[in-house]
Amino acid sequence: MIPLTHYLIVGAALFSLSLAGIVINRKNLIILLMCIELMLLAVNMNFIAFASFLDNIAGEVFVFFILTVAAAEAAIGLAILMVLYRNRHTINVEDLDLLKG
Amino acid sequence: MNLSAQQLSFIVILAPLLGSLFTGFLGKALGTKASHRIAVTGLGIAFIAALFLCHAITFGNTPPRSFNIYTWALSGTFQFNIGFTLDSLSTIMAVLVTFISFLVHIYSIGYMAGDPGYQRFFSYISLFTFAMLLLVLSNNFLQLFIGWEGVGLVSYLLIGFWFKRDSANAGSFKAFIVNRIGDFGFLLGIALVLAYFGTLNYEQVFAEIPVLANATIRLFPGTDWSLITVICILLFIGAMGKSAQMPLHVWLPESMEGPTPISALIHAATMVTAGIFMICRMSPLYEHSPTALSVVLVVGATGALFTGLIGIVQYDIKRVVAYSTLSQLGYMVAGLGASAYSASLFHLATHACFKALLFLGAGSVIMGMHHDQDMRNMGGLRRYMPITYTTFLIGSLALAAIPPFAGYYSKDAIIEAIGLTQIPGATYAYICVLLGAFVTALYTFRAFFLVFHTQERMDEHTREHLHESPSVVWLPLVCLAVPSIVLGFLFIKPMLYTEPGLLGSSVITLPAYDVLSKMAEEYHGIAAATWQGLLGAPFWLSVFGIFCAWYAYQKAPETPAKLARRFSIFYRILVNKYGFDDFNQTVIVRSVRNLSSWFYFIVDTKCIDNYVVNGTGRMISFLSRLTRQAQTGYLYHYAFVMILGVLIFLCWLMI
Amino acid sequence: MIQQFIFYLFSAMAIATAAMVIISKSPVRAALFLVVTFIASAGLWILLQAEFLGLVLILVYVGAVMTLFLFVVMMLDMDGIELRSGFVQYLPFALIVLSVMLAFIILAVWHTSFGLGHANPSKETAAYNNIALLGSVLYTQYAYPFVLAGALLLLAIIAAISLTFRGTRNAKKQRVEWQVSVRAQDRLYKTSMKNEKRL
Amino acid sequence: MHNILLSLLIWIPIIGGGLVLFTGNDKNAKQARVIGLIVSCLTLLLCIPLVRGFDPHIYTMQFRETVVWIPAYNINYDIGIDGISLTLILLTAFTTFIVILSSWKTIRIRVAQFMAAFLIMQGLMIGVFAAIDSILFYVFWEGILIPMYLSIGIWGSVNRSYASIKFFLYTFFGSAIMLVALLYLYSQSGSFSILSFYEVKLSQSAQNWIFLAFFLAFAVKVPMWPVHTWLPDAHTEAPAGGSVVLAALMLKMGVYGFLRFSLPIVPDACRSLDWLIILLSLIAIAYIGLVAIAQQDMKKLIAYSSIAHMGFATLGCFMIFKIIDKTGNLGDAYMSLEGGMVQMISHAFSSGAMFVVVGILYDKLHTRLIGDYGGVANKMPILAAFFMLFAMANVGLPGTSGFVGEFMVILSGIQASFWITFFAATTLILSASYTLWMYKRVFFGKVANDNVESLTDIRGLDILVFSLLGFMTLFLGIYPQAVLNLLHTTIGHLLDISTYTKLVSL
Repeated sequence: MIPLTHYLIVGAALFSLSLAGIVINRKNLIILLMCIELMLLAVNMNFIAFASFLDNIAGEVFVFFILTVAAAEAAIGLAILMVLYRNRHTINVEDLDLLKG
Repeated sequence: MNLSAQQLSFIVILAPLLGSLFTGFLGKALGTKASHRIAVTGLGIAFIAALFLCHAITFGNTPPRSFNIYTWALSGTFQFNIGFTLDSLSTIMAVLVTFISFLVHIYSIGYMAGDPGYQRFFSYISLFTFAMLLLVLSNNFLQLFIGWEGVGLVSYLLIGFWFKRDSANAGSFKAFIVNRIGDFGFLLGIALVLAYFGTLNYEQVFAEIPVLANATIRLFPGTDWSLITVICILLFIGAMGKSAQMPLHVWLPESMEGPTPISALIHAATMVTAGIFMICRMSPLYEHSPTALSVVLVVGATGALFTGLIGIVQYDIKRVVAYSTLSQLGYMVAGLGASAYSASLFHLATHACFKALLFLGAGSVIMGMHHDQDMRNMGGLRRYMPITYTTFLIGSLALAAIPPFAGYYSKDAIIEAIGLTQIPGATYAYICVLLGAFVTALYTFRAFFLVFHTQERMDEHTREHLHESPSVVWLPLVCLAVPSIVLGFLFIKPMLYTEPGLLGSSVITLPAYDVLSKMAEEYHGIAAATWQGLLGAPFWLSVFGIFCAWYAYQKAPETPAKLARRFSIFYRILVNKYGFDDFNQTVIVRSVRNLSSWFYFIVDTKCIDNYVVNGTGRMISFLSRLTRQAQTGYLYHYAFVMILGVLIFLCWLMI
Repeated sequence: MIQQFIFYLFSAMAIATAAMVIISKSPVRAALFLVVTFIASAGLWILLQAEFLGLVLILVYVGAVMTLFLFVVMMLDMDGIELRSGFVQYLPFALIVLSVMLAFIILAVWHTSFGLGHANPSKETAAYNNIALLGSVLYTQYAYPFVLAGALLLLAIIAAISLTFRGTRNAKKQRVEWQVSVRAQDRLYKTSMKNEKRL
Repeated sequence: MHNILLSLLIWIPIIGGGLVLFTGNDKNAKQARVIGLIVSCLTLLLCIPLVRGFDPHIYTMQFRETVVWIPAYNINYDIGIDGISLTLILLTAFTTFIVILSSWKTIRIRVAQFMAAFLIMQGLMIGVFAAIDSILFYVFWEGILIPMYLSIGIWGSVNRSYASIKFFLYTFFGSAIMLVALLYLYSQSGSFSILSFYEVKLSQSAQNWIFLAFFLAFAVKVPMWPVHTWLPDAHTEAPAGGSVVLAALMLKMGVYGFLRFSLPIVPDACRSLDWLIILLSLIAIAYIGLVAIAQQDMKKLIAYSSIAHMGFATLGCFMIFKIIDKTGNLGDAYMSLEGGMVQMISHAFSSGAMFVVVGILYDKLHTRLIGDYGGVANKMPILAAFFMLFAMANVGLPGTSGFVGEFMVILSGIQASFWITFFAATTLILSASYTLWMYKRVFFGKVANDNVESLTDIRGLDILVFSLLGFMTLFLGIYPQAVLNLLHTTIGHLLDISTYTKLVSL
C-alpha cells in the first residue's frame, strides 16, 4: 500500500519543478504556459490523493472543475499569445514590457 | 398736544429715518426738490417733537423714564433690548442734534445745489440724524454701540461723499479705521460690563455699581486692577476714537474732505461729541474711578493745547476750524476728567452752535471762492460777504471765549473746574487749558484776519464772481449766530449752578469730586460772573491771542515768516503735526501691510500651501516615481516576486 | 507489490519528464515531454481509483490542450528568435528555488500523514464505480457549478475565437447603417464639365 | 404630509435635478432655468409648513422619519430636525434659490447640468442637516463633494482643475477619518444612530481620539487654520453660484458637525481640548484677517474673510466650557453658542452676496483683480450701494446681521478670558481694513480704465436677488431674536449634554 505522503511528494516535486521552470524560462512564453499547466497538474495530484484517502468524492469534483478552468485558460492564453505575436512579432518575454511604470 | 413722551420720542427718531429712506430709495424718482423737501420736513418734525419732549422732561414735570421697545436678543441669562431713556441729558442732546441737523439740512439745499449726488446727500444726513438720535436716546449699551457705529458709518459715507476724489476716499477710510480702533476698546468695555454686571441696561448697571466698586480684575498674572477703572478706560478709548482725542485724533482733519455741511454737522457739532455724551452718561461709572478720571483729564488737556497749536500753521480754512474742533473737544474731555459734566455738556452745546456756525461760515466763504479753501488766496472778503463776515466774527468771538458770547461761559467754567479739581494731573491740565485759551484766540483770529481783512489775494476771475451766498445759506448762519451769543448767559445758571441742574439726575457726581458745587457757591448772578471773567487770566490770554493775531497778520504780515525761520524746529514739528501722520503711515500702516504680506506670501502661500499641501502631493508623486521602478513590466519579474513571496510565506509557516 | 511498482514507475516518469519540460531547448519537445508527464500522472490517478479523471486528463489534455500547444508552437515562426539565452545564468537560482520548495514541502508532509497514513481506501470492491459516483455528485450537488463550468468553456471558446479571428477577407456584405443614413446629395450630385470641343 | 415633509425637502431637489438634466443641451437652456427655478421655489415653499409645524419649545428631534435601510448593520434612513438643523435647512433652501436666480444670466454653457448640480447639492445639503443616522449623514456629506467638485471643475475659471482637485482631496481626507470614528462608535453602541452615540460611555483617551478624528473632518470643512488653503483656491476658481454655496452652506457643515457630533458625543474631550479650537479660531480671526489685507484678488479676499468669520462660529461653539468653568452657570454659555450659530447664518448672507457681486463684475470684465477696477461706483451706483451694505455686514456693522454673531461671541468671550475677547475683537479693525480697503479700490475713485467705463448697472433680476439678501441681512441685524427663538431650546439641550461627563465610571 502506498502511503499518502508519497503521492504528496510526487505532487511537490512536480510543483517545484514547474516553479523552477518559470524561473529558468524567462524568455519563452509558451514554456511558461506549459509550466503553469504542470503546476495545476501538481495541485490536482494532491486533490485526488486526498480525495481517495479521505474517501471524499468532493476532491475529484474539484479537480474536474480545475481541469475545466485550466482548459479554458490554456485556450485563451494561447489565443492571446497568437494576437501578441501577430502584433509585436515576438513572444520574447523581455520585449513585453508595456506594463513598465 | 396730547402726545405722550413715548410717542414723541418715536416721532423724533422715526421722522429722520423715514426722510432718509424716502430720499434714498425714491430720490431719483422724486427729483431734487421733492427730496430735500421731504428730508427737511422730516427733520423739522423731529426738531419740533424734540423740543416738546425736552420741554416736558427737562422743564416740565414729566418724570424721566426708561423703557424698552422690543427684545433684540434673548440668550441664556442675558437679555438685550432696544429701548429709550428719556431724561434731561438725552432730550437736551436730542434737541441739539435735531436743531443743528435741521439747519444743516436747510443750508445744504444751497450748498449742495447741482451736485449729482444731491438726493444721496440728504438721505445720508437724515440717516445720520437717525443714528445719532438712536445713540443719544438709548437706554442700554447695545443700542449705544449700534448708534455709535451707525454714526461712524454715515460719517464714513459722507467724508467719502465725493468718491471720485482720492483724498476723500483716503480720508473716509482712515476715519473709519481709526474709529474702529476706538470701538475696539469700547466693545471690550461693553463686554466687561456685561460679564460683571450681567446686563447692559443703564439703570441696572448703575444700580449695581456700589456692589462692584471694589471688584478687581486680573488681566496679567500678578496684577489686580480695579474693574471699574478698566471698564472706564476701555470705554474712554472708544470716546477717544469718536471724539478725536490724541492719539486717535488723526482722522478728524482728514474728514474735512467731506462736504462742508457735514463738517459742521458731524465733525463739529454732533458726532464727535458722542464721546463726551457717552462719558456724561457713564458718569456714575467714572465717578468711581479716580484713575480713569485722571486719564481722561490728562488726555483731554493735552489735546486741548497741542492740537490747537497745529491750527496756527494751517492754511486750509476748514482745517483750521477742524483743529480748533479738536482743541475744543479736548476742553470738553478735560472738563469731564474734572467731573464737571454739566460744564462739559454746556460747552458741548455752545460749541455745537458756534462751531457749526464757523463751519457753515467757512462753507459760505468756500462757495464764494469757488471751492478754493486756501486762506492764502483769500483776504478782504468782508466787503463782498457782509453777513458771512458778521456771523463768522460772532462765531470767532464765541470760540475765543470773549464775554458775553456763549463760548466764554462754558469754557470758563471748564477751566475753573480744572483749576479746582484735586485729582492727579490737574496742575498739568490747568496749565494746558490756560495756554490753550491763548492759542485758541490766536488761530481763530488768524483765520479771521486772513480771510476777511488783509489785502485781496484772489485771482481776478474769482473776485468778479464774489458775492454774498444765497438766503438758504446765510439764514442758518444767522440762526446759529443767535444762540452763539445768547446761549451762554441764558443757560449758565440752570445748567451749572442750580441744584438740581438742568441735567438733573442724569449725571452723577460724587461729593469728593464735585467741583461745580464749589463754583456754585461763588456764583452770584450772571453780571457778576461776567465781570469776574474780565478780571481772570483766561480772558486776558484770549485778548492777548487776538492782539497777536492782529499784529502778526494784519499789522505786520511779515512776522509769521520771520518767526517760522527763527523757530524752524518748532515750526516744522507743528507743520508735521507732531509726526502722528508720518508715524501712522510709516510705522503702523507699513508694518501691518508688511506683516500681512509676510503672513500671506511666506506663511500661507509658501509654508502651508507650497510645502505642506502641495508638498504632500509632490511627495506622493516622488514616492510613486520611486516605487514605479519596481514595475519593470517583465512577466518574469512579477513571477519571480510571486515565487519569492510564496517562499517567504512558506518559511514563515514552517518556522 | 505491483501497485508499488506501478507507482514508482509512473512517478519517476512524471518527474523526469517534467524536468525535461523545463530544460528542453525547443518548445515542441517540451510540449511532447509534457504529454508524457500527463500520461504518467493519469496512471497515478488511475492507481488512486480516479479512473474517470485519469481518462479525462489523457483525453482532454493530451488530446486537446497539448495539441493546441503544438499547433501554436508550429504556427508561430520561432526560428531566429533566441529564446533560451540566460539558461545557465538562471540555473543556480532555479535550483535553489527547486530545492527550497521541495525541502519545505517534504518537511511538511514527511512526518505527518494527516492521520490517513495507513488508511486503506475501502472502496476496492468490484462494485465500486468511480464514474457513477462522480456523476451522481456532479449532477445533483454540483449541478449549478457544472453548468457554470460549461458556460465558462463556452466563454473561453468565444473569447479565443474573437481574439484570433481577423475577419473574412473579400467578403461581400450589406452595411445597413450606411444604407439608412444616406442622403440625397450623396447619391446624386451635379458636376460641371467643360464642353467638348467640336471636332 | 407632515410626516414626509423632510423627505420631500431632500428628494424633491434631487429628483428635480435629475429632471433638469433631461432638458439636455444648451438649446433648451431656458427650460432648464425655469425648471430649476420652479424646483427651488417649491422647496422654499415647503419650508413654510416646516417652520409652522416646528415647535421651538421641545428639544427632541421633530419631523422624525425612520425607515429600515440596511438591517444587518442597524443602519436606518433616519431623519429629523431640531432648531439648529431647521435654521440651516432654511438657509439652504434660501441660498439655492438665490444661486439659481443669480446664475440666470451668468451661466451660459451647460445650463441644465449647472442647475442640476446645484439642485442636487441642495437636496444633499438638507440631507446632511436632517440626518440622524450617521451613515446616512456620511453618505450625504460625501455626496455633496461630487456636484461641488463638478461645478468648480466645469464652470470654474482658469485654474479650475487644480482648485477642484485640491478641494476634493482636502475635504475627502478629513471625512475619511471621520468614518473611522463613526465605525468605532458603532462598535461601542451597536447602532449608527447619532442619538445612540450620545448615550454611549467612552474613556478619556477614546474620546480624545474620536475628537481628533471629527476635528480633522470638520476643521477642514470650516475651514480652520492651518487646513484652510483649499478655500481661497476653491472660491477663486468656482463660478459665482459655487462660491455662494461654498461660503453660505458648505462651511456651515463643518460647524454643524462640531455641534452635532463633537460636542455631544465626546464632551470630555471637548472640554480638555477646547484650548486647541479656541487657539485656532483666534488665529483664524487675527492671522487670517491680516492675510486678507494682502489680497489682490477680490474673491480671495472674501474667501479669507470667510475663514476669519467662521473663526467666530467655532470660537463660540467651544468657549462654553471655559465660560461655565468660570461662572459656574449654564445660562451664561448660551450666548456663546447662539452667537456662533447666528454668525454662521449671517455670514451666509453677507459673504454670499459679496460673491454674487464679484461674480457680476467678473462676468463683465473677466478679471477678479482689484487692480483692474476702480471707480465702479460711477458706472454702477446701484451695485455699489448694495455692495456697501454687504461690505458693512462683513465688517460687522451694527444693524446688519454681521454684527449680531460677532457681538454675542465677543461679549460672551470675556466671561471666559479677557484675552480671548481681546484677540477676537481685533476683527473690528481688521475686517474694516480689508473690506473697506477693497471697496475703496474697486468702487471709489475715478473710472480707472475703458473696461470699467463700459460697465452698465445691474437691473431687474439682480436687483431682486440683492434686495432679498439685503432684506435678510438687515432683518437679522435688527431683530435677531427671530432666529434665536428657534435655537434656544435646542441650544439649551446641547449645552446640557455637552457638559455632562461621559467618562466610564469605574
